[in-house]
Amino acid sequence: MTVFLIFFPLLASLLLFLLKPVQAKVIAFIVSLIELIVSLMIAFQFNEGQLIPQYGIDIPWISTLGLNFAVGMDGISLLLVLLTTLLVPLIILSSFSHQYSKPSTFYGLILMMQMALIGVFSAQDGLLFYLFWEVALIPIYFICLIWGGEDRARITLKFFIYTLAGSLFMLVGLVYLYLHTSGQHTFAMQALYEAGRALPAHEQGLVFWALFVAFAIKMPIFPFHTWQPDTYTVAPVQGTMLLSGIMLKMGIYGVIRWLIPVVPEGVAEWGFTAVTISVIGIIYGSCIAIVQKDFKRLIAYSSIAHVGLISAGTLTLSTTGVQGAMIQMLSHGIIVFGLFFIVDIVSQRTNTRMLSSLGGIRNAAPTLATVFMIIMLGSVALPLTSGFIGEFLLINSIFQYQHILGAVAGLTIILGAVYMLRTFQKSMSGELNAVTTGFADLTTHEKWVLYPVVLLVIIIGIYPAPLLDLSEPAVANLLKIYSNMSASIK
Amino acid sequence: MINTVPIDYYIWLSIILFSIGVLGVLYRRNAIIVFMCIELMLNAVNLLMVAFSSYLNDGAGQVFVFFIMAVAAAEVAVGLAILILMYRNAKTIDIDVLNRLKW
Amino acid sequence: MTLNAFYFLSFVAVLSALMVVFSKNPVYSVLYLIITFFCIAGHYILLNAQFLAVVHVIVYAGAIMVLFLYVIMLLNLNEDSEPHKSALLRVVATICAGLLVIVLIGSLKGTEQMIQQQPADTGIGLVKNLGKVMFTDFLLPFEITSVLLLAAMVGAIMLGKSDAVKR
Amino acid sequence: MNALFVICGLGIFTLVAEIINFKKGLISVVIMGLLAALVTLYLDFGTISMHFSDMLLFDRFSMSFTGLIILITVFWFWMANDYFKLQPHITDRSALILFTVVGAVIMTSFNNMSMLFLGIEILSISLYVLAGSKKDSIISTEAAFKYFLMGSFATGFLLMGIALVYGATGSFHITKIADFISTHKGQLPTFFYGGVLLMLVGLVFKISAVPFHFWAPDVYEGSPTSITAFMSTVVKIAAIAAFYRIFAFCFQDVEGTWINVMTVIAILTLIVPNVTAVYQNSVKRMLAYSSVGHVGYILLGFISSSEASAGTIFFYLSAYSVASITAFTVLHSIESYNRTTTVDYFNGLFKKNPLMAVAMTIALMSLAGIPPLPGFFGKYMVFALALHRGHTYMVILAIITSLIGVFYYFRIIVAMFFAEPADSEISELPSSTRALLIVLIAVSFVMTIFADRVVGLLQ
Amino acid sequence: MVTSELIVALIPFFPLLGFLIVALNPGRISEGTTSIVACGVIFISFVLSLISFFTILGGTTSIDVHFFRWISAGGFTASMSFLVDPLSSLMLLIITGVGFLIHVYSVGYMHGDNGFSRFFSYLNLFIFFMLLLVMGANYLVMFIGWEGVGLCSYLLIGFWFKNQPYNDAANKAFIMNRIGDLGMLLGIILIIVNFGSIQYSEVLTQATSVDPSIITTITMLLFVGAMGKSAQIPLYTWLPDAMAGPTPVSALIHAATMVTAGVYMVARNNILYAMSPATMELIVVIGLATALFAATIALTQNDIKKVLAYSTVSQLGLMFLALGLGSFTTGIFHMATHAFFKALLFLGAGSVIHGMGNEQDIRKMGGLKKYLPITYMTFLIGVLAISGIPPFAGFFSKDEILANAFAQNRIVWVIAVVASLLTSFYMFRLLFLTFFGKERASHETMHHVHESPKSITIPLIVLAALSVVGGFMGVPEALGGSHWLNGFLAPVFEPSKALIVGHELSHSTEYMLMGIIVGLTILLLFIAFSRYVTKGHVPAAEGQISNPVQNILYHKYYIDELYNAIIVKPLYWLSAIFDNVIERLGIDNLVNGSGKLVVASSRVARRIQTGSIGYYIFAMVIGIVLILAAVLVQG
Repeated sequence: MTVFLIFFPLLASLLLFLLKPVQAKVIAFIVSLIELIVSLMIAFQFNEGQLIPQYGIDIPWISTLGLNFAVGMDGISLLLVLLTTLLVPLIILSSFSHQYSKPSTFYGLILMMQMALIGVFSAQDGLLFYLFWEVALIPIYFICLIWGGEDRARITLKFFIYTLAGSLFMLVGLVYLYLHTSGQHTFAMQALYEAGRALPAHEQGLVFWALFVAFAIKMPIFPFHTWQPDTYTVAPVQGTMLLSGIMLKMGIYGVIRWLIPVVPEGVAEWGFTAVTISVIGIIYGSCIAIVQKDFKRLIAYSSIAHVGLISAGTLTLSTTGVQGAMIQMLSHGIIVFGLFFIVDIVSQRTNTRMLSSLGGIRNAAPTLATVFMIIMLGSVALPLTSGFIGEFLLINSIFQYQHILGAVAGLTIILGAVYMLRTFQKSMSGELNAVTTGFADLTTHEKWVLYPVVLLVIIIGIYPAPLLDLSEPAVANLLKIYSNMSASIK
Repeated sequence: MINTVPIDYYIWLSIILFSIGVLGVLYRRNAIIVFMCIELMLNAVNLLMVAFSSYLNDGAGQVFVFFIMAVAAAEVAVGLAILILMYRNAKTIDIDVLNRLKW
Repeated sequence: MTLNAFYFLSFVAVLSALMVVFSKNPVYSVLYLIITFFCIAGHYILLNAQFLAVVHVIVYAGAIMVLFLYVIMLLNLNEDSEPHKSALLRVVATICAGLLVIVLIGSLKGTEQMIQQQPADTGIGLVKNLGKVMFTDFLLPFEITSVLLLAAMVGAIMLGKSDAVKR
Repeated sequence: MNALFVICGLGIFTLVAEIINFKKGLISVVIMGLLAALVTLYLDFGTISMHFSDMLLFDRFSMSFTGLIILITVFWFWMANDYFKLQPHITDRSALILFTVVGAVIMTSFNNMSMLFLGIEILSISLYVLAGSKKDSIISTEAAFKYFLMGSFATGFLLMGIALVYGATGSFHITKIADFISTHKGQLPTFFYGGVLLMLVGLVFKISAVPFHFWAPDVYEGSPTSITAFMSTVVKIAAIAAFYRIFAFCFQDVEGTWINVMTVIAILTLIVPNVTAVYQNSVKRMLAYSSVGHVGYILLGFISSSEASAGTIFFYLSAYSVASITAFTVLHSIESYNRTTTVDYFNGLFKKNPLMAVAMTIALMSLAGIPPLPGFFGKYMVFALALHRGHTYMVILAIITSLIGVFYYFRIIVAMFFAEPADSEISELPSSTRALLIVLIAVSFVMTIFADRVVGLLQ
Repeated sequence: MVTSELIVALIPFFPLLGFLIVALNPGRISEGTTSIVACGVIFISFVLSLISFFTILGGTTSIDVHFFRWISAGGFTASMSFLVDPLSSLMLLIITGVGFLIHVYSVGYMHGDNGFSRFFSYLNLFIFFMLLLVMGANYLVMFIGWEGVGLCSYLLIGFWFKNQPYNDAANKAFIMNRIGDLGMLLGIILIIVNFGSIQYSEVLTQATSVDPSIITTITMLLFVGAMGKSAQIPLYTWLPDAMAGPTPVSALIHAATMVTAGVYMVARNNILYAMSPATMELIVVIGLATALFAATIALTQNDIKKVLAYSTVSQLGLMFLALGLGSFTTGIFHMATHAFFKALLFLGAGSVIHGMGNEQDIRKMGGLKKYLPITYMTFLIGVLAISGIPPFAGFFSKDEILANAFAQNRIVWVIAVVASLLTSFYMFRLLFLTFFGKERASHETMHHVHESPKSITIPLIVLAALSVVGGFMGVPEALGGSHWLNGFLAPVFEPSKALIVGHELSHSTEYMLMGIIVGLTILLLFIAFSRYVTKGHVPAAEGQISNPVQNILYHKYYIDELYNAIIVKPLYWLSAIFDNVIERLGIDNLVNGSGKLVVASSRVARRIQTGSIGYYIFAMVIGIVLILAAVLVQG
């Protein structure tokens, strides 16, 4: 099944490239829908209690490198795969109002992206994970390069090289682990886990940084984020959605799957530093978001703040934190997608993203305003929205980890309110002005994109238990090593 | 009858000739002279080969010298052809004049 | 007596080699080079490589250097057409070469460790023995040399002859 | 062995073809012949055979490399057939190319210094000519001249080295020398080491590693593009094979003498060309620098483990040569439409001719070492080896240089996908070229998927 | 058969239903339907609340309803569950009851506003959240309501969203509440850490087994939440601004219900607070300070709603005072009565504004009593009630607070008395300036002045009635009452009883106190009357206030300006620093710089390749020499 999830979009994208059909967007949409259905089927018959990866395969690929094509899903993977298969159709649907040149290429790249992302989330082999990780970079790079905005050549190249640099360090880290696997060297996940745990503390520290930097750049958290605002701003909105909605989660997933269980002592030694950095990132991102004038850029920075919170919570190594991270990844993915789509709608109709020149849209487009309001509430973590569940659990875990940090991290719910409300007020409220008069309300297909988002935000907020249960056993399993450690210390 | 001459002498001699060849290559700009100096270097090697072969009492060395000669001849043939081509195109055989290809 | 012969030949060889480098006129250089080659041939004889000596004279002095002379005549190079490197470069060149000599000689110690210091039989240089070696062990290289010469020939012709097609 | 004969025969046949004035199908005949050579190679693959009193040694190593060389040559003929069409001397040129291949094959399989020397010389002499084969172009002549002069100069040193080694060990046979060294460890005359190093110099010149690389960029740029393609693939493979044979099989036991020198050379070769390539405006020259840079990675793998690195180096070379033959095919067709190859002639290529753009992109990404292209696995294997040997800092250096690599390779990609089309007109490609590009793309992915087999050739 | 659980479950359901109906059909259903639906659902849940109230009264100590597991991670579980006990059932009555009246009132008040249905959907949503707040059986469910009502108040303050100042007020309210909520959230997390549960039933029973110092921290943090929600110093400034919303909103949210959530929360956790004297003292101090502070500001305000707003703040202060003194019942008692008369006053004010055509400045009013008789009467009752004239509702509750204060600490008592007297004074001032004296409004305004429609006056009358009788639920023994409320709420405050040192006052002292207060109040009544009616004094216009004290009071002690200077400005300044210095100059340059470095070095490096053969050969030879030399060194 996982194999199907990975290769079906790849196949489709290749066909799109070669055949260049007229109705590329529709085909892509159908393909992504099929993906969604399949993944949902998996989700419904998924046995979260069973800890070994499910619906996967494991065949040797390059035995001389110890590389196996091993994919499979446990609860954690499944949640993120679901996020991917859910967002991609929405993203494709959201692009229907755009007329991109060379559409078949565009949608082909999106599908290829989906392939890579699902691969990343389901890879059970270190090198395979790295491969998918890099492969994910290529389509998004071209999406940004070909259909991006002002000055994209420089910005996207910076983005590419910067993230590549990070992941090369990850590669070094992985190889280092690989060389310490016992017997016939292999990249199999469990083998790497054992190898990493067997390392002496200071080497674990080195490996920790090698991996963490890569993930930190991908997320990105302060101070590794410099590529992010520019890239988010310059990318075509679908690219931005892919980047912020799904790709950002690769970093967190990496931390959960390939960092925390691998080098426990390294994490134990450096975790606090990492958490502190992340928490600083929260404040930093929020503050910069407060003074942004560009709607899209503002959301980019807000996303830095949110991801900072997620990574901090993850690195507290508590089930609460990681679970919070899981649910928050889901919620953030959905919310940020919605926000960027709204930005897109606004900027398409007014040809500007400057908050100062907007205003009063609420008069002309009440539906849009309401939807924006709900999604915004989700992003400021109001209870009964999906945002709250995650942020509550995360802040909870950080606070338990270290009271001061917890309190500081908590500021996010205040600062978040500050910049989001400001945004809403500047764009939606007030009197109509020259730019916004004659602003048309949501069209049908826009509603088809946004209503699911709104519904999900609320439903997840009201009844997240199933999702939480999906990943709980897997998370607990990954974190077992730490409970053992603390036990051995005691 | 040659046993009075120690092998080291031959080594030194051929090294000196070789180095003179190198010196010529560095020293002169006339392509033909430079080329001749390279031939000189090869001959120094030949001398060394022969010396070794007779001191090691092994024919292979001298056979090798034949090959070197053959190669030298071939190189001269091609080399002079290139030289003439160069003279035809650039109207000079000064090796430092030719630097259109750089950086 | 051989030692004296050695000294004499070496002296002339080195001297004329130097003249090759330093003489202004290319034609002189060629002639000096021929002298050097003769000296080297003499060394071959000293080393009991009589056959090789003969071949050497024929190939180099006879063929190669004549070719050089032809080219020089053809391009009609002479003293005044001779380009000169700047003085500085010359000095540097000399220093480099000197360094090379020092380094080489420095790194070429330890001949006493050689397997065999003295030649036993003096007959290896004779045609018979050489022929044996050449046509048993070194048959393949000998054959391959033909390919080499063929390639050189084709190449030289190709470059040498001017294409009617082009002009 | 038979493959060697087939190729020699093919060379001579092409010369005969001149006489009987058979030119139409010549290239296809040549390709057929080369494929036949591949077949013979495949037939006696796996056997280890000495020939002509141990002059040649055909083991898995030489056979794999020979196979690679022949394959690339096939691609090359496929790509360059119009180069032949446009020019006279079709027979001479193809004969010379084939002789070069003969030399290359000898360089992979020699077991005697004389064979090494002859192989190198056959290769080089033919190349001197080919480099200058654009006779009316002064650039081409300059390239030929530089290549010739420095090549023969380097040959002098190589020979000096051979002579000294011979003097010390009393033999030209690789195997005998190796035995001698291992038996007489410690009591070798000092000038033996001098000889080893002089040979090192000679060979390092051939594989164009810093500081003996200066000829490479100029010659690559000056020569006709198709010849450049040939040099940067086949010739490089052969040179590295010879290099590897000498130092891994023969001078293994005196590693101490040369390993440090080699390390320094490797470091320089990683840094200098990669940095220099950034500021190039001519894509051809840029590729020249990059091909010099790749030698650095190969050397890194070599010094990491001179015996175990055979598979790695082989895979790296095959990935590298497939990628660069692709790149040169595109470059060649660009050049054939507008006489130059500066970056701006790639502007908007994606809009005008997607196939070319995509092929070029894949090639460049493979060269840059971006997954999942074979280039990545090559680099990856090298890094793994180096880390295994504990060369962590060199690996980090290599990573940085490969990032710089990404920087300059992507300049072209950006130009192709981002910039607006320049006024250069790219009409439709000849169908053969299209086919070639598609095949090459396919090959690079196949190499990724069956990387195991490729590496396995040498075990 | 209908179980009490089902009833309880349905109470919040109906407002939600109403919200959905109204919200999902914007513009599709008429005003009439909207109002019927909106009021209807509230009425239904009012009836249901009554039923459950009587169930409780009938002896059922508490009704628990468990719906589903909401959040569960790492061993901790938060369930979606309700708890109805005397305290919450009382709250239910107030919320749904007063809520219903205000809904009805709004039908008339908002008539013709193009946001009519939006308004009612918000109101219903608010009721829903408020019910969640008081019915939640654990802290998180309470927190849902807690934030939810904050949201609704944000929505309703910014109801007229075209007016940016209103939006500013709304944002201010939301953000200030958020500050409080953060404290609250951390408090809840601490509870989770130390109790491993967040169900009241478990936490409150285990309270005594936990280290008091931790309890203190918890209670402090929770109280921060209360400060925000119930507008106590220092987080009170949003409430006056919140008057930007429509008047019914001010009545419902910013007087009767939401702002009292803090009181409810403290009362709910009485045991915890009882365990930590430190917090209790803090509460007393804050409460007192707020009461006095707000009262003084109210003295000089001229906007009819502002006056009421500040009086609300000060009344809340009194309630917290009561809680801080440990008499939780009293707190709740005053909250209830306050709900009645303050709602009444706001609605009355609303009626005035409505009648005057949206005029809010009392300096432009006067002599309205013959134009708006009903409004006048009810407003008068409200004023009497708030200023504690017996037998109106305010008298009993306020008196009880003062009695407690007297019993425990005389200074506290004195300040409290001052505060309450000030209250009476400015209320009288308000009353007289509005309804008595000569008419100061322009002629045509006066011409249009009219009594409000039934839907407005009826709620006024009902609330007036409540303000009259409301006090009798807690007649002290001193006056021969039994203090029914005490008995009713006893089970809730049972656990804390033991920890609070009770102070019994002899009846004589109580009489004495009542006497003093009432006497002074009456006295103030006359002073005010002479000043504003007979002398006809009118407060000076903007900027003409000579008296510096008055000036300071008029400008609310410049607190807003202060906050702006010490919090808002620095935040923006800091952000600007981050954005311009660290981001642009620091990090970006670092990364881009490395790129530039490579290019520059390349520019240099390519010069090595000079293109002249002689040079290349030199390089080669030098290389060779170096290599050989290296070996030479090796030997």
